[in-house]
Amino acid sequence: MHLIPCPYCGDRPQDEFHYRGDATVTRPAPDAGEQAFYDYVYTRENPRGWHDEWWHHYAGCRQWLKVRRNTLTHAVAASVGPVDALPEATP
Amino acid sequence: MSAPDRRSRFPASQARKGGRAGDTPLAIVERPATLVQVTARKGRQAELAAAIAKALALDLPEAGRVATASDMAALWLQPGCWLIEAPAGQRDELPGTLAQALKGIAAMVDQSHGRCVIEISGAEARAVLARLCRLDLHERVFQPGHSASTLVGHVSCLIHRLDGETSSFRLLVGSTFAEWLLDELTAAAASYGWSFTPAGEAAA
Amino acid sequence: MTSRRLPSGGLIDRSKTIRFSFDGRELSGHPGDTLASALLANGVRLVGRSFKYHRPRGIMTAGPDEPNALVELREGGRREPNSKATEIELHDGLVSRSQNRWPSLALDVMALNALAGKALSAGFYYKTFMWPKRFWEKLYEPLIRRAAGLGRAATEADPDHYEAMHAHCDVLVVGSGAAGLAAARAAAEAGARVILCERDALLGGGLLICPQHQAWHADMLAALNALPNVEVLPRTNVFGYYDHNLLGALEQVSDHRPEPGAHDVRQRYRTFRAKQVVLATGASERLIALPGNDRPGVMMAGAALTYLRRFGVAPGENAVVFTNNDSAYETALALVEAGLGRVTLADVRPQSELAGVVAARGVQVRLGTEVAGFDGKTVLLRQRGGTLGDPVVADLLCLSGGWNPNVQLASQSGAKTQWDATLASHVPGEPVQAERSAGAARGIFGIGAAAQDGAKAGEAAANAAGFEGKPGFALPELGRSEQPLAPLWEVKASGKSFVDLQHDVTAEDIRLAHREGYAHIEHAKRYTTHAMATDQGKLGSLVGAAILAEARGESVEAVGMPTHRPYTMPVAIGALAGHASGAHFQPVRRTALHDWHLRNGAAMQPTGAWLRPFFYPKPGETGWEPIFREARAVRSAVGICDVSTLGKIDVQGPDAATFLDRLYINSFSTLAVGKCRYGVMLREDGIVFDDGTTSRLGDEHFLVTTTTGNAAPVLEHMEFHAQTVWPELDVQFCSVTDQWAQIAVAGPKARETLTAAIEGLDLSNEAFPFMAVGEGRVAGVPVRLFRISFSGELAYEVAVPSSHAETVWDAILSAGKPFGIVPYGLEAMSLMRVEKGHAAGPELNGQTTAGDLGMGRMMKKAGDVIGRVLSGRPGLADPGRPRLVGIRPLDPGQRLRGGAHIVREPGSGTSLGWVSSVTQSIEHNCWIGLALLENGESLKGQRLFAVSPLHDESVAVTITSPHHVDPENARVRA
Amino acid sequence: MPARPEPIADRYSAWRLLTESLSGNRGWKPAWRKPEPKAAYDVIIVGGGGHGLATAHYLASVHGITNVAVVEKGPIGLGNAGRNTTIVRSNYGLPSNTRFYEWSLKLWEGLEQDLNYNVMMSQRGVLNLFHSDSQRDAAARRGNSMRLQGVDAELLDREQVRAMAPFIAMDNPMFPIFGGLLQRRGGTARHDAVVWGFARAADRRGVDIIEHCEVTGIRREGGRVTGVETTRGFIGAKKVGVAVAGNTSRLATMAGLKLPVESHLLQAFVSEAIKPMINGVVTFGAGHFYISQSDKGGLVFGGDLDGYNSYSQRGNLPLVEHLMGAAVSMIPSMSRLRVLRQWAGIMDMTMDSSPFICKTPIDGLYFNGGWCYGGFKATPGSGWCFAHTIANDAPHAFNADLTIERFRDGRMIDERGAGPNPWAQ
Repeated sequence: MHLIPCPYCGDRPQDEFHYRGDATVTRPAPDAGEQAFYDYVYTRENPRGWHDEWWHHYAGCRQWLKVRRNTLTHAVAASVGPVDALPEATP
Repeated sequence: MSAPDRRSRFPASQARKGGRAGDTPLAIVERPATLVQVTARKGRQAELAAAIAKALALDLPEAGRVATASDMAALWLQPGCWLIEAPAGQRDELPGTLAQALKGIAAMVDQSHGRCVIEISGAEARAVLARLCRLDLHERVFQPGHSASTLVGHVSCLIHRLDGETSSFRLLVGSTFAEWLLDELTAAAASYGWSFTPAGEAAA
Repeated sequence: MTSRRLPSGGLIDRSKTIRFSFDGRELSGHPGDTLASALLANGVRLVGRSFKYHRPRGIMTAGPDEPNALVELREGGRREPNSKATEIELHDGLVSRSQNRWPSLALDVMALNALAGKALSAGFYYKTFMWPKRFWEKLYEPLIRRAAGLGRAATEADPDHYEAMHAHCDVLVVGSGAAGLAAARAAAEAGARVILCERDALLGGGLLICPQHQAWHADMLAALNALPNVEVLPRTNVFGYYDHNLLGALEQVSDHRPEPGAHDVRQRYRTFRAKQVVLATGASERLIALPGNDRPGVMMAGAALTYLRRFGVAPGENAVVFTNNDSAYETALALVEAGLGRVTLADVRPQSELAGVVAARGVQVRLGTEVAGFDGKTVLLRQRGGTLGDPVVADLLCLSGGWNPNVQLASQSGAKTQWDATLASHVPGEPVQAERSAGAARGIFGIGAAAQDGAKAGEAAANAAGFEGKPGFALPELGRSEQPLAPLWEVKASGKSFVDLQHDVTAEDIRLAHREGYAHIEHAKRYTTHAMATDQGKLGSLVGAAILAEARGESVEAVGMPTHRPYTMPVAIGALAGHASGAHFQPVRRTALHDWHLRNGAAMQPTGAWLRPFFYPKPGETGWEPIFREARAVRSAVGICDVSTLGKIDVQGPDAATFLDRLYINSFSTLAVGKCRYGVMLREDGIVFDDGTTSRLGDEHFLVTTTTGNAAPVLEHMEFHAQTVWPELDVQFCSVTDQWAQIAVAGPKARETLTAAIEGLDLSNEAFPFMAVGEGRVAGVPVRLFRISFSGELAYEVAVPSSHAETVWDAILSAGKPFGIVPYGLEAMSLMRVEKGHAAGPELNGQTTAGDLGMGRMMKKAGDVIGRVLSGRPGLADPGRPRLVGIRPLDPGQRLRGGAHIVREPGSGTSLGWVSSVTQSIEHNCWIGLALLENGESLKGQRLFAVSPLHDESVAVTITSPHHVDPENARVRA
Repeated sequence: MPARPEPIADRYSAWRLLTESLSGNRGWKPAWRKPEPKAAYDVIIVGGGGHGLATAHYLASVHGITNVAVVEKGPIGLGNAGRNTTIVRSNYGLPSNTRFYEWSLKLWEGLEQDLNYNVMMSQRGVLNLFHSDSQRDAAARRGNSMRLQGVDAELLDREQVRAMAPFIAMDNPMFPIFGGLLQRRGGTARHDAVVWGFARAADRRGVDIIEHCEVTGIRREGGRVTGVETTRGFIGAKKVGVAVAGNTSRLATMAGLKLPVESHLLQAFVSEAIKPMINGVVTFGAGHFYISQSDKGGLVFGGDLDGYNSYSQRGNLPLVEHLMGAAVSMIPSMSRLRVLRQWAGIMDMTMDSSPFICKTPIDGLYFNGGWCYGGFKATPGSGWCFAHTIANDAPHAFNADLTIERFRDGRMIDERGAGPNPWAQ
């Protein structure tokens, strides 16, 4: 049971959250065209290491959090609210 | 005419007891309330706080806290969003009062029937919750006035600790999950024993 | 059979006698015994048969490492295979049986396997059983399957209960030996919240067989009990170390009783979220591979000491103790003290300073000596590396190949193990999580040294968790330092030398695996099945690795060890499920009208998380009868249905309309206040996500309804886009699904019924037309009224604050009585929706587009809409895609089946589409259906075939409009 | 059906087994050599799992291409090939999948003879249970699609399920058993044996299997692949085929490609060995729980993904709790059995839960991946189709639809309709 740090509620067990994957892709402008939307929905970096991703605190504050998590170690480096930016880089 | 208010979420149930006849049973009591969810419009949070203070003499607490004043309480739900708790008798009035007070400042939604309030108390209350909830509710960490939205018995609950010498907590749960949660509570309390008291029928 | 119980000594209560049975024999023991110690005390030597060769086996250890003494416990629903006799606390009436033998333990015909031993070498089955081809499933495999396996599972449900419990602490200490006790006390005195777990029923580990430290042991237990911030959990084995410092454990609450008491659980699955962890898990003695090292009478030296000191049992009459280290000398002494006939100690080391000491006490010491074989009666001794053997009469052979620190948990936590040459074993490496090992678990042996190490670890852990208090308590003095051990893995001599007793893996098997190229430790393990049995190879896995290393001509360190994964000990599946199984597997939702449905005889069925009425059968009604009756009532008069499970989301704010315009393919900004509209939303990939009606309650206030199954996903979808994609929009929403119960009133008489029930609302068609929304009161309860229809009839839905649901439901029922109102369930509802041709779950299956469902035209011309762009991809825009149509059998007598495929001619293998929903129609008096059919539009009126090869059926059908009833929608507008 | 290949030399036989046993089993040769890499090969297969080794085997045996190396970063067969639940079946509902998996199943049916290695392919049946009328209709749609394509499938009612699997709880309040879809030709095989059998067969035909050789780069010149950089130096190749499952995205990045793939964690479990209890494979609609019993007697079972991107091979408790709950709910007599070991593999999840075996924009570079949690059953078919695609620089009809472009074209092969949310598939 991982702990996801919620900027509003503190460290919370992972089963309070729903996962939504890659938070580095952002929805293109409506007129950006098919390729842009294709990349948004389908193509993924899928890194082995630090990964910025969406976690929804559905059983808590119902915020969509941006969480920087390591896909190899499962360590969590940081988390911020839906519109906030994660720190530049994580060593 | 006004409605005969069946306040209990447990229509079929009368007071019940179960589990071992121990000396530290868990008391489970349904406490019907008036519940109104208020959510500030974009950037109107300060005005919302002021309006609530004015209308109800109630402060809106920070995240993870409960603020109480006289017979009312404000529970933090989400950024910019609180649940106002008042006695069940105010179900007809409070929503209207708030709708007026918060016009253009916040969204106001009546949840009096959408959430069921269950109070549990007893020496083993925390041990029972430890079977249903993954949060650390030790008094060193989770004190009276602290609240948390979390999972209890696999369903979303807002839980907060009450003042008092015996350890007691309140659980707010979606009303269609109320009977499920009661089953989970009584099962978890079986080795200590438990009693359940549903809300009484209000006079028509 | 002679008793081997010593006249005195041991931590057993000789004043009480416990009766138990083994293979039907009535035996007795004492409180404090394990099944194993009691069997030994009763002189039982043969306790099991091995997995492959079915060789006779005896009790080898006194703990979880036991490879041989596996028994089947209890009976009926409580039957429990593969329990380790060494781990079972004896209790009155305990019923135990040996396993994996036929017809009896003494005479097992499968033992013939041993004769074919050479042919059954490692991996033999990969090389054979291939001819002739068909014989594998028919002949070979069934034989193998019957021969394999150990005990038998119960055939009934388990009557016992389980539960989960989640604890948090500053310092978790695993293991209660000298190191663990000291660590727990030190951490607690520093002020930390401490939990101490011990697998055993008694705390103390090695202290339990160290008479000289009794006083300190007792003092530590008393101190820990007195500390309020310490929780001590005996009979609790930590089975796994997971991410973020979470550990899992199994507490055996009632296994030491015949059965759990009323309201007690059998076992408790526990999780510990610890700021810091101290692993004081001790060490395990390792095997020496030599011919006959699996015979009944072979026992680990430490185990023998435990049986003598803790249980007051002499495991034999004449003993040979074979060792490469100091620890076994104490066993030799204890055997002499216990008055055994003859005790010989064979030490492979050329000299030992302890030799004189033990010789003086009557032990025959043979230095530079090894054991070259054992047949159960005589031990063959010989000079180290020599050839000539000299037989010594002995029925007990005690082995000590050295000690392996129990690094499993440290290794599971992510810390790489390191090789320690002086121990010839692995020790925990650099911690990755907040843990530290102490005492024997990291190779620090001896009570005094371990205690000191534990105290340090406990204080350090408390400090790391933020507690500065200074512990102060006495520690036992340090013992003499041990002489270096002489690594010894195998004595090469003729005969089977085992490295894995339970799976019958021999040293030769390991060498064969190497010869065949399975030289990597993981390959060798998998090829030979070494260390994969229920004892997880605790005795011999390192021995096997060392033999592989020798074959590869490399160091044991270089060969490495297989990764440690959960579980440190096998865990009952029921325990991990906890309370959440059967009826409690996952949450059940009940509408506010649930009790009314039950009181009125509804047949309740699960749909998703909800329990819902499928129909309300009357006495004598069978099959479709209640469904037809309910549906006819709706089509001809009026019916009432609980539709509370629909998702309801309250949406408010200045930008609410804009927001909904982007969520749905159609517009809501153009919707008038007091009206509602059907809407469809897509996933971003252009596939239909959900549908439902949305009402405008005010300029800035909407009420969205979703399908029952999508209530939560749709809310999360809204929150995601409002919070992260369009944060500039000023919109607020929350679920009101539980706030409002919803009641559908449908049928030609719906208006009359409601008019009689509602106050404050004119229901005339002019005042309250189709898709109107209003408010009124029923039985004094404020309600919202929506004029919408799922059945295709004139219909309304009444939304009620849920506590009042029954009041309003009853009021409507009595108002409808004159018109013959009936409650109808989900089955009648779905019958009518198929007749009406509404798409539902089977059509909104995550594979269909709006166009497929005939709703492509709803897509608004302009504006940002989720899913608009990708729905234009050629594969989704293709006009030939399967499209929603209706089907009816040409012969009204024939039935249709959901899941049938549409083909041009019977016998054609080319599917043109499939039948998504079917029902018997009360309008057409035949089966009708909905189907998704390639080029469906253009095929209307044609004759095709609905085939179900699964049922061997082929039905000629006509393709129709999906709207089998009232296609022009006159009724809903009536 | 394509022709079967010639048998290999150095065969196992009953006679051989007997003579070896009498001579102390001293004559067995290594199942595969440990060669040094040559400077260059006609084809390099990256990934010494089942798929990579099978590809090499079929390149050699079907297409006569034997100047082939399989490079593997560790020892062969310890990735998903050695971490799965050994289920073999072809019960798919969408023709693009059924076509491919049925060909794979046909290869399974002759695999012992083809490889001269007993992979213990055992067709004891795969039974998918359903818990409602709509689930039954979905199962019927799938079964009928199979039958129309000539694949075996049967629809069982409650009583037939009860008779076939008496250990199942028929009346769980939330998951009553309505019936099941049965594929009798489905079953299990011994996963390690599949790896070793393909390795031995490929080796005997001259394929170099190079272990402990990690690919660190894919060298290209003028839009064409020329070889791979490895921890053991550069190895030249006319063609490179990548079959690395969970590491697909990493290899794609080396080639400058970005794929619709996420790596996710899937756990599996085995219980202590018990006497025969469960004959075939049973899967439950509830909580996606599936189980079978190995020939050794252990119950082998698994369920859903852990649900977040991961390369860790470390399982986590939420899934365990849910899965054990499902197990006891569906098979109450499992309650007192003990789970012995748990492990986890890294699944290369695509955005429609179907795989790809295809060319790439780079000449001579081919990708095989996106196996999600279904890679094991595909092993022979995947190797066979990948070998065909590499040998002919064009896909076979069996894998023609299994492209990466299908996502751009909106022609997803989404059996479950879960959409582009790998964590939810």
